Amino acid sequence: MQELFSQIESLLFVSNKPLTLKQLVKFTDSNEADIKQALQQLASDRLERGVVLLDAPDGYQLATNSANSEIVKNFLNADLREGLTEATVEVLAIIGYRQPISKAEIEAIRGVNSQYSLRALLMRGLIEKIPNPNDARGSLYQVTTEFLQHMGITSVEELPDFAELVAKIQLPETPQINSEVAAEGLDTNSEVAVIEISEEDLE
Amino acid sequence: MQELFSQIESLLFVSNKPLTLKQLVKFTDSNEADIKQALQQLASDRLERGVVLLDAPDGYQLATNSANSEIVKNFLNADLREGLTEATVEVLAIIGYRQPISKAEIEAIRGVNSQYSLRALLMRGLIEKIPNPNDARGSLYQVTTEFLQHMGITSVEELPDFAELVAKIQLPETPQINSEVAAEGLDTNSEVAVIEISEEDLE
Amino acid sequence: MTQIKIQQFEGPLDLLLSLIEQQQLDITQISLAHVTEQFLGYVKELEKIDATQIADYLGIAAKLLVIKSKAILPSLEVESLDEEPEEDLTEKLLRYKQFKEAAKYFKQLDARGLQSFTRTRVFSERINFWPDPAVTSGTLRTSIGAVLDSLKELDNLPKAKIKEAISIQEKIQTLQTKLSGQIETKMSDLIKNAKNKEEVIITFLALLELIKQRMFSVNQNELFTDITITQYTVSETEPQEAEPENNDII
Repeated sequence: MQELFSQIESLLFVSNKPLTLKQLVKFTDSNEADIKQALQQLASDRLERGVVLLDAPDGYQLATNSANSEIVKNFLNADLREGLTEATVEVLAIIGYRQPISKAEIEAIRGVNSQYSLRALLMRGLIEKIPNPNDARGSLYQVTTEFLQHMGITSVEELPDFAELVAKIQLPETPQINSEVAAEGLDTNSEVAVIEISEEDLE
Repeated sequence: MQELFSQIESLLFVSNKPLTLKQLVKFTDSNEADIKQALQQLASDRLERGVVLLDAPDGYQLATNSANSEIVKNFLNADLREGLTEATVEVLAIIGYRQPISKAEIEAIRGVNSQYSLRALLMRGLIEKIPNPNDARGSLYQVTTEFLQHMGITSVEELPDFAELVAKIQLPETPQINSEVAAEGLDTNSEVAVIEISEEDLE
Repeated sequence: MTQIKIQQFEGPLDLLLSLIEQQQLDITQISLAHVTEQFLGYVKELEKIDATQIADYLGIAAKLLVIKSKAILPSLEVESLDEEPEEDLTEKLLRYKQFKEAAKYFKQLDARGLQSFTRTRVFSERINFWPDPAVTSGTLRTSIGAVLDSLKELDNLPKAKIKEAISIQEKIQTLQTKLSGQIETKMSDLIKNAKNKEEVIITFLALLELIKQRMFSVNQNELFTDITITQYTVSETEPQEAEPENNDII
């Protein structure tokens, strides 16, 4: 087990991109269950360390601890990734909590065409498109390790529970519009009087 | 101390070259004695791990544990010899038909982040990076002479339908926000009746 | 009147939410009916500056008008023609609000500026050459063709949206012409050939517009009976006093 742990760490270290479970199975010649266990250990071991394990749908990847963001940035003489716009952060939140999710579902939640936000997020590598298993022509969107790097977290599991986060926004019973309200809206002096509605209609 | 330890590990991780004590002092803003102690701890911590700390004459460096060299070699070989993915072929095609081209332009055309594909193509010697004459910090990409030879041509202009296709590759624009597009199809005299209904109508 | 700045909203639901919250209302059908006019006013402004967005807003505008109309004509059964029951607008709004809350949290994460970095492997051995034997110039030709196709699609998107908005307007005008040619029209006749719910709503909207313009009046004798649309005559229930001028008439 210690050996597998070491092998996985070596592979993650030399890989230029996230590694999937399938790839790890192939190159370590071990079974999925053992690899998952080793990855779990690796992730918890590293939490306070300089190098952490990122765990996103596109795979596993080693990265610097986001607590050291400033120092690493200065060393690399790099800029931090640009901040997100309102529209993209909205789309990202929906994907983060509902992934994998289709464009249609995202648009149903937002009530607005989201093509350009999705494109912007894809271009920045914060999300990726995967085939929809239930629809040969459709796609689903999910977040990437690049997203975790940007947000400075190691997994979406680190995000607060959605239900708790939005606890103050409850879906209440929808009150029916009653006749009182309808009547209130009908002022005989207003133009709408041309619509002849009998008394019964309002009761 | 734990913090310094983490910082040093982060810096060693992202550095492609050995780091000297002097560099570590500079970027962590700590004293030599503390850094040495942290490095010692790091070295002993990592002894059995997949990534070890090397203490070479020219500095400190993280590297894969030599015990895993066989697995690492297999992985790197496969990375180089496997067939190119559809995405990577797409990036290669865009570079071939529109070189020299920047990463941002490639991504604007594809609508998808292309860092992994570019890395794979560079690694395999199919494309190369050249300085961008218009941007001191940026680079442009072009296919290598070896790759042209491999395809049996001497220049990209010999690619199929080159002239016709090159003319068609336009960088997509973001949608127009002003009224220019709107005016094209919308006669201002035929306003949407929906929005002509005023408050009084319904109350 | 609260002035609303154009284009500061992430779509019609965002606009509705802020209209409701501005007035410190809860998200209910009644609140929606209450802010309908302001919503429509915004859409009117939006249409002038960005017609590509208008289709999304028109869809919600139609829903709002149905809610508002039901307050006046409780017997109105627009939704009965739905193929599938549609999610209630209040519920939709609340769900959107939940995700806005989640987005706020994401924004905070983003604003911390705490990011991770990965490493890029570099090679000590300079340029080696590992082509993929399957990739030929023909492969590149096919691949660039696919890229060009998707670029074309992207290019056509805003135009398609404008077309959609225009078609809604055209339907409204067609209907206007049709109604003007007849003395009396039954509501049921107007909607019996409707292909989808959208068309029914548009029919109803157009009707409201015509009533407003004093071109027609609407009569419903009993609850749940058909609505009859007739050319407007002054002698009906209209009070004789002068009404405030309505300058909106086209």
